[in-house]
Amino acid sequence: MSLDLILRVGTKLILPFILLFALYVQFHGDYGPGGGFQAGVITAGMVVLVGITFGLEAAHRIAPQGLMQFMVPLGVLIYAGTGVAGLILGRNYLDYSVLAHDPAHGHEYGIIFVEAGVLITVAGTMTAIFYAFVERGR
Amino acid sequence: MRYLALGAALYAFWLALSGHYTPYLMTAGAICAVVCVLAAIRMRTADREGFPYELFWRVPTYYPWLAFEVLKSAWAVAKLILHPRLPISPTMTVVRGSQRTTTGLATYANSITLTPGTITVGVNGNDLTVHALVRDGAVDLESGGMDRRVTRFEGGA
Amino acid sequence: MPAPATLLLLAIAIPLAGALGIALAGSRPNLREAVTLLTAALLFAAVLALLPAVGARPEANLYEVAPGLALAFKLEPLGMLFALVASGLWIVNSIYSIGYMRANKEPRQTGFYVCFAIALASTMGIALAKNLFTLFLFYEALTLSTYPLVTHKQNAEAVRAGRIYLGLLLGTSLVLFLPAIIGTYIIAGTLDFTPGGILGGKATPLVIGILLGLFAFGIGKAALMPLHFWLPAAMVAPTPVSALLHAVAVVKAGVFTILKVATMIFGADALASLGNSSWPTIVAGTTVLAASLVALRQDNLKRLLAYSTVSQLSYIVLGVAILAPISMVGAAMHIAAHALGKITLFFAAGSIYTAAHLTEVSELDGIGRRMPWTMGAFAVGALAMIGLPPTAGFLGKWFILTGAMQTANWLAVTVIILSTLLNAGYFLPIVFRAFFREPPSGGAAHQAGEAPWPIVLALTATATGTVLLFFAPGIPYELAQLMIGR
Amino acid sequence: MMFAAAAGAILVSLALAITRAIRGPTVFDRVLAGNTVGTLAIMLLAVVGFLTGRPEFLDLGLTYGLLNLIGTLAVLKFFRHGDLAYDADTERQP
Amino acid sequence: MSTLISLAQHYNYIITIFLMMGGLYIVVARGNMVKKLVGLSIFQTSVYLLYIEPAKIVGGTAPILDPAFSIYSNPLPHVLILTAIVVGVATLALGLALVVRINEAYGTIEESEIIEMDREA
Amino acid sequence: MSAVWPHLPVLQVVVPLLGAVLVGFMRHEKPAFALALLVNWTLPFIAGALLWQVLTSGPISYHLGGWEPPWGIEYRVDALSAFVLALISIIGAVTIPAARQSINFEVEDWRHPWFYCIYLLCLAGLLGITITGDAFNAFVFLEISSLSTYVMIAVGADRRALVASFQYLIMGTIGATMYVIGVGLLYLLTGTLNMADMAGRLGQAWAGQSQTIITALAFITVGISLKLALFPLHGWLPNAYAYAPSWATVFLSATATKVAIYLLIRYYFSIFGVAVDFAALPISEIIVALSLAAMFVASFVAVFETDVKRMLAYSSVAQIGYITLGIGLADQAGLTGGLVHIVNHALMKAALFVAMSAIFLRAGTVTLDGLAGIGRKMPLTLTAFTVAGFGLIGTPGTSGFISKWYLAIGALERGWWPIVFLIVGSSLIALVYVGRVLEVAWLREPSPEIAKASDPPLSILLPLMVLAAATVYLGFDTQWTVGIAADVARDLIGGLK
Amino acid sequence: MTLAVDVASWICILLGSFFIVVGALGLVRLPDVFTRMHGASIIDTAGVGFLVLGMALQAGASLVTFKLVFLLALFFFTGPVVTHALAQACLHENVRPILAEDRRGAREGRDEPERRQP
Ligand code: NA
Ligand code: NA
Repeated sequence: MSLDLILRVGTKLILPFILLFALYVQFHGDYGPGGGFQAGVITAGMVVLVGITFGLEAAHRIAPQGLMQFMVPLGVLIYAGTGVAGLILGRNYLDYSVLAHDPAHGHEYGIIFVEAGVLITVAGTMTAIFYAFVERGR
Repeated sequence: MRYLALGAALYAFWLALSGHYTPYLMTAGAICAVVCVLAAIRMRTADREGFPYELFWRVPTYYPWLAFEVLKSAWAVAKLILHPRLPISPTMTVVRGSQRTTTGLATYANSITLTPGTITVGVNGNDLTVHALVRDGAVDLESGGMDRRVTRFEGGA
Repeated sequence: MPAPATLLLLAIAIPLAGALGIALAGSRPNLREAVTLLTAALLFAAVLALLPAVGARPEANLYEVAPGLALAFKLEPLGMLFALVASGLWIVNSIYSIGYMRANKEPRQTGFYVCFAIALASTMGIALAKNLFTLFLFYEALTLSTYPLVTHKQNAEAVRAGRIYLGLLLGTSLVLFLPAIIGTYIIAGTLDFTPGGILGGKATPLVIGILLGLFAFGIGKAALMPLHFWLPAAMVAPTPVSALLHAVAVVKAGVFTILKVATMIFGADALASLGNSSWPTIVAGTTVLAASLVALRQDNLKRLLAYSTVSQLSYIVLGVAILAPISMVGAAMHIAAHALGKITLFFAAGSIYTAAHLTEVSELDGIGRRMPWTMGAFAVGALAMIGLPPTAGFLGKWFILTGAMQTANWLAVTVIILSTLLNAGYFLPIVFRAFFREPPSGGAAHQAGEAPWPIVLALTATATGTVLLFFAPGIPYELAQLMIGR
Repeated sequence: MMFAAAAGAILVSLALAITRAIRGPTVFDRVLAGNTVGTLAIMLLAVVGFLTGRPEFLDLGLTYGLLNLIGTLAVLKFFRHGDLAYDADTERQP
Repeated sequence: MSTLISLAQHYNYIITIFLMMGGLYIVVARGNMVKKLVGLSIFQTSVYLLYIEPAKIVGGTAPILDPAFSIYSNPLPHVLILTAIVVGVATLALGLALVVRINEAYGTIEESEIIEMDREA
Repeated sequence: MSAVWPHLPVLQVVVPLLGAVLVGFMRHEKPAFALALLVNWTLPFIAGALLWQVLTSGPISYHLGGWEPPWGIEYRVDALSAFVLALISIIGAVTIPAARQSINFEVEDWRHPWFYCIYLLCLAGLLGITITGDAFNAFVFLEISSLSTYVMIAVGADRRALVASFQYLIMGTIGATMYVIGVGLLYLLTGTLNMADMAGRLGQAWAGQSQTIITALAFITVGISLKLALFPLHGWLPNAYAYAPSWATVFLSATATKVAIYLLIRYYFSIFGVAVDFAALPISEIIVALSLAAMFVASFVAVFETDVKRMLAYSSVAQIGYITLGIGLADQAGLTGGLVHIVNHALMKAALFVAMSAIFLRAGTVTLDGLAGIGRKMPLTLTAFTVAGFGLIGTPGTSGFISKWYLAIGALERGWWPIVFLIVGSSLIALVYVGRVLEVAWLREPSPEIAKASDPPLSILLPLMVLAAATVYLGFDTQWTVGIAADVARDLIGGLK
Repeated sequence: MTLAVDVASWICILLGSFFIVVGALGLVRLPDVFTRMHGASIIDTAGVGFLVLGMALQAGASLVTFKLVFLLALFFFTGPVVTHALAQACLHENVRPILAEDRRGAREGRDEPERRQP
């Protein structure tokens, strides 16, 4: 119980900021280091933190297990799919410049999609692994 | 109200981090802030304990003082560590926190831990079990100066 | 009448097709045996049809597996001789096998005939190979296809024999023969058999000597001592297999390869560069004598024959080592002579086993009265081994001896004379026992009766052949002459 | 120059912390040392970022800081309950 | 400043080598599979530092080749580091999952004991 | 068609990758297998088209995202990579039909779709390593394939599979890390990760930075050697092959190590060899020495193995020795032999392990004694095994002979004639360990345990027969092996400094 | 950037480095895990604090400063939590501190008042 007073207060305070930081990293991937992967890791990290502080049920409440498992291939699909889109539209694989009239924007959209894919996959994988470990522990 | 404040804080956080003020990123930031608030609500962290914005305006008065405390005790502990004979006298003691809210108590406990030389190793009700590197540390903690500070910060008295 | 090139390929295709047919007819023994005989006859016909074309030396180049490794066939006199002997004896051996396998109720007969056919195909491949690669290919194929025959009984002893057989033949061929081939290729840039050889003047006597050593011992089928013991070990196999090993295919393939390599890879002058009475003479000579001495002390008839084969093979190698054209001719002719003689002896041994279930020399007292045909044939074979007229054995030995005298190779001369005495020493007593000793009372010799007729027919035929070849050595002699380019 | 000195100091401290992590003796010593190593690594990132004019390393630092926290807490929770997501609300008795 | 950078790079290499050796040592010396994995992660960590400062000569003497090169052909180093980290994390996760299952199957994660059990089996 | 044509290089990797993803969504074994099969069967056509394209009109360069190299990642297909791509694709396509029965028999049900997903991922990784022209990208693909390999091994029924997988994970990761460290050094040196670009600049760097380059060379060599199980870094292989699901062993033995070998060749002949004069370094001697050690030590160990899968695994180590021997000889004939043996060994080992999977499926054992008399029960399977076995020995008429012929010629061209005897000597040891199995399988009386055993269903038998037939066919028709390999070797050696 | 600020930042960085090294030294020198926590907390607070301050001074009022502040805040909020959790875990696992004096007994046994929930 006593562990949870300090842990609880501390955690409660930073949780939303962690999530926001994750999203920040996600959207600034093309400026600083980062993008989908760290964002995914941090998001998953937040779920883990919830899990270890407030218990598995709380974690499941914000990140249902089934959803996580589904997210893993989904993310990759988005990633690869974006590349294929370039292919279908007659350019090279991973060439996003065709996704919009203006190549520059096209690239941006492409990056966004790809990063989103990465985020989904990584977050999904990490959380799923965490859940798996917890299950094992039981 | 609390949610609004949280959202505002988050958005400020975003803007501070971002540094790129393109409309695209600004809007994205806004949306993200909202998403985070919703998530916070779903996580049930957006309550008085999790986001005590009432206390924020007192922060400038408390934390500088704490920082100074930290500096002092850091220097003291540094001297201990560097002293060839390592003259430490580890001591366990219990101090009573007079705070009424969990936030306040937590702040007190953390403040103790933050200042080098003392660590809150346990919280039982309002009693904080403290481990001090030297006896004096324990003693002047018992004198309760920091306790009063925190209580004031918490907005009691 | 197909073109010679086609016939060359047919000579290999026919037995393979036969093998397939035999496998398909497996369930119906009579049909199966019919197919076997038919195949053998067809093969012999094909080979005979090739005879007129020898002078032209027809070729059949299948295709180049890789640069320098061509799968190609070419008709050479020596190969012709070997093919004739092998395919001819296959017919006889098949007849004999039918009698033997049925009489002894051997299991897995279909597999037996299939492997036999494949072995013959491999033999043809060896005989008609145009280059060392093709020869090597079929040489290994022969080893592998005869392994199941050697282990036919599938008991512990057979398995052990099989290990020795496969390990020694495959081992020597991979570790010595193959490097020799590779070395030859590197030095000469080709592997084609060429009259006069391809190594002449291309390498130092030392290298030539090393290569010769690799070939001599790498061709384990020639059973040069000390790499001979696979042959006695393989005696566990049924008699027709022994016949195949000793007369029709395997050991003959060995000495044939040695002759071929000596004449068409090294060539006379390359060998001459090694000098007279070189170590091949010594090795061959030693083998001849040692093997004869061992044979002298054998009581088991088949083992005795086995050691006799070891020594007889070394006559052929000796004929090569002497380096006189005439002795080469002798060597070539002795392939045929020994084939006929030795197969007769094995047929006889098998016949005795089938009819009287006797395997030891000491048990044969008076057996000749009961099995006159068999023992008569045995006598003829024995004479051929000793090298006395009126058997083909005499001719081969005589030519070799002449060559040895011409080149004043007294070592060889001594060896030949001594060994002749030794051969007489271990063969004549058997004949003597069989005809002039009283059969032991109540012994197996008393139940009257020869072996089944196919067996008798077969051994009579080969015995006759042994004698005929003495009076009409035309074909082999001509071929041997052609071989040395006269 | 200062940053170089700071980097040097951090490296020295890293070495010390790692020695503690290796020597233990209790697993908690290792966890403590590990956590410290994390802290120092973050500072090193920040300093090197400054040194090489790459302030974006700070984001890396923040990320690492968060993960360091979560990791440590997870490890401790695991050692305490042998179960990562031991439900807090069910833990009533001291 | 370039001397500073080269200094910092020296740190890079010192740390790199230190981490490599340390990690490798742990992997080899420890029988406990979790410890092995920890060592492995440390070993992998050494890579990250290597990729921080590209297109400069090891040991920090003057940049090689004409600078034009190092201007264009720079896949952002942090992307590489990042990828390396991803790989590292994935490996670690898989490794731990394996250890968990090994622990379930053998009841121990001490390599020597496991090998012993397998030898008996 | 014309729309697809220019994108073949990337499709070669993306098709299996997308396949893996889609399979990842599936929860049932049937559709998963069907999709895996479909994907697998498209790959040979892509690879074939690429090979044809390369042979007719020279190397292909594909720029991901349209970025010119060395800015972006380049996929580069030359004769060598096309050769290996074709090999992997074909192996996959030929063996995948045999997977279903075997996997259903050996792996828990809920894992089946998962397994095919991982398998396709592994396939994508291997193809990626072969096709990419970017050193770091190669590392990524290497790890993708490796991680999926560990999983494929770990799902083996025997608990020892877990340990084997773990040990492989440790060794493999160390290898990959060393590789990427080496790449990092080159990157620091040249500022580029594009292999061709790198090769170009190393030449200039050699003057001042030979030490660093040699260090990088050492790291990369050791790293890759760990992945390709070059003696004495082969420790992970035997258990991995022995305890992985039979079919996984088939695939891995035929492809994984081969791709690592490809990478080694790539670095030696297309990157370092171009920049550095190898004659100055003792590399050739070292590689040859290790290869010979592998050929003998591993073969000897194989002789005394009683688990036939382990025996074949050790034989793999030995056979890899033959391949690396060719690399070490680094002359026309030798390298040709090495390259040819990549294909030949892949095919014959695949055949042997498919046979083992069939035997395990039908007889439930792979121990030597367990195989007593199996030849009578599963004649076709054992016939195929026998043929491939003789390929392993290198008897003429099998593809193995061709490889060894060229290796021997290569050794003689280098003037190292004793190696010829070592080559044939080690094939003699192969004769012993193959012979042991054949003897037991054909000449012993079948034990009651295997009374009900019979040849496997066509889905396994057919691939088996095809592979065995290939072992013989490639012993005679060598235009697709020696033909291409000789050209490749000529190019590679021609490029050397 | 004026000299004054420069000097100030240098001093801060020096102090930070000093505290960091001292803390690490404490981590090594101090006798048991509890006392070592004190060493560690010097690094977490004073060491990090001064370094960040120094760097912030270098960076001036910029994005970097913000981020540095966040970094510091992170340490201030999470450092104690971790330390506390660690101490808790130690006690839970019966890792007892080496004590010169235990002053708990005197102040035990007071019933705590009901705290109203926030
Ligand atoms: Na403290
Ligand atoms: Na392999």
